[in-house]
Amino acid sequence: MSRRRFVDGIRLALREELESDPDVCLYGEDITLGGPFGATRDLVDAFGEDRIRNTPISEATVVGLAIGAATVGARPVVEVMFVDFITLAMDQLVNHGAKLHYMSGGQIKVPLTIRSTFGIGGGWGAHHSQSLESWLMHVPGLKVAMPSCAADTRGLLQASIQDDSPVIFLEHRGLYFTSQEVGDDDGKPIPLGQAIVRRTGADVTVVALSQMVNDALTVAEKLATEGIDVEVVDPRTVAPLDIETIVESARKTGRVVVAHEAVISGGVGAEIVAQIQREAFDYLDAPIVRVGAPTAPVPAAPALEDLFAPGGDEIEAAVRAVVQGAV
Amino acid sequence: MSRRRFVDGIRLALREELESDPDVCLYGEDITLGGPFGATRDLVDAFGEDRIRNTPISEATVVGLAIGAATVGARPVVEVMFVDFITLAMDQLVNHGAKLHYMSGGQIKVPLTIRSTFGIGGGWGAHHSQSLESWLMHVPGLKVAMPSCAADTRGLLQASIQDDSPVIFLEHRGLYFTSQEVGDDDGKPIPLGQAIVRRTGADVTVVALSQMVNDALTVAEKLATEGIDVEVVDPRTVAPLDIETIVESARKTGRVVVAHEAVISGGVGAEIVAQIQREAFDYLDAPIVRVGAPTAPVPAAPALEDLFAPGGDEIEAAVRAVVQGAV
Amino acid sequence: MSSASAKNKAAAAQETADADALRAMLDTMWTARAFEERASELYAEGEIKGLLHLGIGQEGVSIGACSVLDPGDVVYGTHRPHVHAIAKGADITKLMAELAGRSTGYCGGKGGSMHVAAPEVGFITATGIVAGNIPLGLGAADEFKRRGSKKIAVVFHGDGASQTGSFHESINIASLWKLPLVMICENNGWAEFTPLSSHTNVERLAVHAETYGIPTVTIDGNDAFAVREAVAVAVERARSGGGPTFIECLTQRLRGHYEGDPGKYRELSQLEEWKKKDPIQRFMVALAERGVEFDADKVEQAARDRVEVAIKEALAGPLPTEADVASQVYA
Amino acid sequence: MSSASAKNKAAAAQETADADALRAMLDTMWTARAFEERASELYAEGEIKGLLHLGIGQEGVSIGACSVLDPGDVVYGTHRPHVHAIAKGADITKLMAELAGRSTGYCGGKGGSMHVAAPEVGFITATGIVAGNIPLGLGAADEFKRRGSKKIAVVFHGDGASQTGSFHESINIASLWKLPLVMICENNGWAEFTPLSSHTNVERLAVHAETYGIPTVTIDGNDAFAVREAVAVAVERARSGGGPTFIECLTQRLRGHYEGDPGKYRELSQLEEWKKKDPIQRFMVALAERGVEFDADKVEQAARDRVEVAIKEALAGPLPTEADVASQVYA
Ligand SMILES: Cc1ncc(C[n+]2csc(CCOP(=O)(O)OP(=O)(O)O)c2C)c(N)n1
Ligand SMILES: Cc1ncc(C[n+]2csc(CCOP(=O)(O)OP(=O)(O)O)c2C)c(N)n1
Ligand SMILES: [Mg+2]
Ligand SMILES: [Mg+2]
Repeated sequence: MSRRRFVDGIRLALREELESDPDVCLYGEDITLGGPFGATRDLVDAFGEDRIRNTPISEATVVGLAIGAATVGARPVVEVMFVDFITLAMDQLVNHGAKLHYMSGGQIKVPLTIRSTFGIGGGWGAHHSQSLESWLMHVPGLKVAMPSCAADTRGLLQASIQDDSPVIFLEHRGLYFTSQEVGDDDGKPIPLGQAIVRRTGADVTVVALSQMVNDALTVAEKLATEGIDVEVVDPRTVAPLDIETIVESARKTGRVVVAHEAVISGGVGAEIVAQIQREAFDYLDAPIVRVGAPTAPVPAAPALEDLFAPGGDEIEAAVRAVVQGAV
Repeated sequence: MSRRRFVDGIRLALREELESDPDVCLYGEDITLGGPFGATRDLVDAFGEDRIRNTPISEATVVGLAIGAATVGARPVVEVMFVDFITLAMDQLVNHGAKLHYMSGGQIKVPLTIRSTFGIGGGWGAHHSQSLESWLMHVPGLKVAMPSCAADTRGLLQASIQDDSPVIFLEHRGLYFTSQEVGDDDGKPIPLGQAIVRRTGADVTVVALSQMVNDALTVAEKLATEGIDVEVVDPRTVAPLDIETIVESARKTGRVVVAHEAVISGGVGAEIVAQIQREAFDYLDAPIVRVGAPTAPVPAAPALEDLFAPGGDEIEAAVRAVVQGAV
Repeated sequence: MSSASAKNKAAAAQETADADALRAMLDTMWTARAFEERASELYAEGEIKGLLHLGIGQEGVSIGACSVLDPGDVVYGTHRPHVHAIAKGADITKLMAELAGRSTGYCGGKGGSMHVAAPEVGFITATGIVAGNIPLGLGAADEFKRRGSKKIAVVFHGDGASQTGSFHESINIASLWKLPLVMICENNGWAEFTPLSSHTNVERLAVHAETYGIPTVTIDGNDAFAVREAVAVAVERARSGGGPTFIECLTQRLRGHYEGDPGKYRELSQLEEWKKKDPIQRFMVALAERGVEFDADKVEQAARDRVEVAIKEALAGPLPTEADVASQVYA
Repeated sequence: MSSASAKNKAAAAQETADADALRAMLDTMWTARAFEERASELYAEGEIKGLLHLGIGQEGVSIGACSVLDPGDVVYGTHRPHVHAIAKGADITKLMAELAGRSTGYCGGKGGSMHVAAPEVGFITATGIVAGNIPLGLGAADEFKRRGSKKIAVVFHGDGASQTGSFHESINIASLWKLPLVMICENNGWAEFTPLSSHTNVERLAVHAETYGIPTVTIDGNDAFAVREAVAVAVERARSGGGPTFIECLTQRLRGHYEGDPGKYRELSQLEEWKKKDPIQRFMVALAERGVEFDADKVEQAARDRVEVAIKEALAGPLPTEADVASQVYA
């Protein structure tokens, strides 16, 4: 067992895929200089400017041209610096990237990966802190990965790039320079659509996305000392969503909390709740509780941001409420 | 009681607001010629080209400039021809329109209305048939109206234009040239955030959006002959969502179906289910069932489109399943 | 054999080849015309549904352009894509079947008119989003360049598309990366019901290319010869690493924006004027002037016959079924 | 009094007014400089958090420009907005309080540096989205025109913004509708860590305005006089119904892209060169040449003192609380 930084998982996977598949190429702003967080550092030296393409500030067209390149055989990886900027490229992503395979009756493939950072932290304000995975989950044809640790950035990114469908790969800014343990199966692509039970527990299930997985694990350890046995499920990808693993856990514990950093209203949590209540109706001992951001843009002031951001405290409170039936 | 066409409700409201408030102005493609569906017909004659502005095909900038006009006192109404094209304007809408009031600490107001058609029908294919209300509901700061009848197009559109926050007003293409009854309170703005019970019933609640309300009412009449008493709730706006009215109905009937035309996964239905199961957990006799589109782009071929589009048949099947406990 | 007579023979062979190519263009023009005229009728009869944008009157542009493309080159079309697809060699039976929503259509009926795709002949896709195809073609060109391939990419777009952000972002990148892209503007003077002058103060759209130092010409798009020649230069430039070209083709659509458009915004009195400029008629005159032999009636009739056969086969095709509704969502 | 002496008097009064205006500009330049230098320190100390983009070295552009605006005119700034806001008259205490996340900040701490708004002085908003403010200013100009108001709108944007679709869509519409808009490009040659030449083949960004027949000049943006004069012409044009102007100001940022940027991509050896072109120093030389009297040390010190007072008051302000988190979402 060794430890690795989240960002290094990304760099590793990019390098590996660039090495093993000549069709892989990268597009993004400042990526020949490593991008703002260093995820693409040094790649241009090894693979050249034709494959590591610095682009102008033209997100809509850059996503579109990556799709176009994909339609003639490329396997492009686009870095959209912040997922907040993906709003500029939604037409290309949704109307072409996601739909071309279906609209063409299977004639065209779009093996595109879009990497983008997201998440709250550092007081960066409402244009650099959003979580938009629920939009993407609602778009048929897209896959959406949300790694929670360094091993997964590597394995899920490998799988995303190798996948023949467009995948949006969402990297939480707050995880970038944290380190996690890397297991023995490190280096193998992790299939998209397979949740993982990060901690088994008998009393209550916490389904958590990305950074919230780590918060959930911390809460679980704490509550274990009080005799509350928390199971933590990490879906890893929200599209496809491995609902079987989630429902299995819900049936076992009968109590569920769903946690993500996105705004609660219309978030991925709603979809997970809707599916659980349908598939595990008779097993539930309490209403499912969601943890997420309030219905507001992300404030810039650190004092507000702290209050705004959902995290361990909110998960803990929700778990207690669900366990005590005090929902 | 008289009848009115859906589109005429829109025209009436636009005319009334243009007449009563000199700050109101319209932007859109071809709108001086009435737009593709005639909603703005003749308005330029009455109000001139400064207030009824034909725009180039520049959706991102047109939404942005309407927001800018709003920041200095205008009350603009933008027609985005199909909601599929709002994908081009998501940055301006989400990052500026929805957030400026909050980000400025309340200094700036954005009394913007965006009208856009949506929905399946006629074999128009995957770029002219989407439903994207769940994206919009997930954006703090936006209101989202989905009228189901001519009286509501008038009253909700009046309220939308008068509202000091940005409102997205979603008009189902399939309703445009249908007529509905208009009641005695016609002509008054309908407050945003007030659901309406379209039909009272004791056995099962159908929460339906836009065109699906009419499908639900038809199903209700049919099932009444079999002794199944269906209550139909029309939220009218999905943000704000009048969850009280919905939960009250759910508590009464104990059985709920939620129906919309959007893709089920990540749709507004998920949010409604998540809230109901939380607020009416002990009252539910069966899992809540969602009716919506499958996870696929909208196909063009009429044969496929018919199979794809959710409607009365799907609602009926869901109601029967919920009532019989055969979910 | 003397070298002079060998040269003569080669020249004669070339002339025959050219004449064949030109006759093939005429065939294609009539095929497209007959196809769309019949599509219009089938639409009126309810055999075809959806939004149908016809290119009747604009055939000179894409058929002229595609006549100098290789099979491996790729084309990205617009919401008015039938002529583009036929120009690139699409099978008219599969195309008609697609319009008619049959499972035997190019896309199994999933795409319909506006999203038809025939990648097997290099017509990668059409789009319902104005200018949406421009970045796509740009990306294909970038991929060809990266691979060191000799293939090139062509995008067609309307005058209305030239006020979109994507157009401008794309043309900048095409110039910056010197991509093998040919941008062909079908400037028919209208975007839906609004004339170009109400959408921009720019009179010659070619100006946008000049900004970036991209070679550009504005030509008569109803003169298929002129288009063919201008595009040949552009294709040669692109193939040899000389980068993009922008070609503005002035043309007219002889039909409404879409089938069913009452067309009240245009002076229909001018319709007769426009018809005089019909690209097919003009191409036949030009062929005759160049001594290329053909039998006008036969060519037209043969095209109409081909289209009838295609329609018959297309409409006999099966409808897609439940199993198709949610298939092919993921690759 | 003879009419000649009246004229002399008027001229003298005008000269005094001008001198006062120029001295005010110098005050503002020093205020902005002192404000940002201290903001940088406070950032290093952790008193300010977030993403901080400083305009040090670029003061000549927006302070020159805003010196000829009326209070009722409006400005839309970029992600590098402090100088823009101060130029338009923003209160530096409220501005500093906003950067420091205090509830006494302009936005109660909700906006922070990148989304600061001071509409009370006509600085409507900044934005974290490159080019996002351009359509906003365009819309304000349209609203002013519709109302028959004499107000005008100004947008600042960087060279990097000129490769965005919004820039091009906006400039087309500004020209088409002849709007009272002044677009001022702060061309500092860099977008983050990438030079302009890697983002476009266009050398003079003013070319984009020429395409649309929009009056345009490229000027030395570090010469606040030149900016003031060019913008005065543009403002007069806009106010009198003459439509938009595009002004390309060549400038340099003397700091990293953001605070914390190691800046390895630039030749730091040139920093001394750039500093010689410091707009404040140059403005003082120019003032002296024109015989405008001022005490350089005093002016600078007064500005630094003002900033210290502002900081003290700003940091003494209360932090926002739970009640603020989800308030002001809807208007
Ligand atoms: C992004 C977008 N906005 C609006 C439309 C509606 N629309 C369809 S065709 C068209 C006009 C296009 O004009 P032009 O590009 O000149 O092509 P033409 O129809 O003349 O061939 C418009 C506005 C669309 N399809 N996509
Ligand atoms: C739409 C968008 N894409 C990318 C970014 C990240 N970003 C922030 S500033 C910047 C460079 C902007 O360059 P320029 O417009 O020249 O302004 P400058 O920073 O030089 O003042 C970039 C790419 C962003 N904020 N918004
Ligand atoms: Mg046109
Ligand atoms: Mg710059």
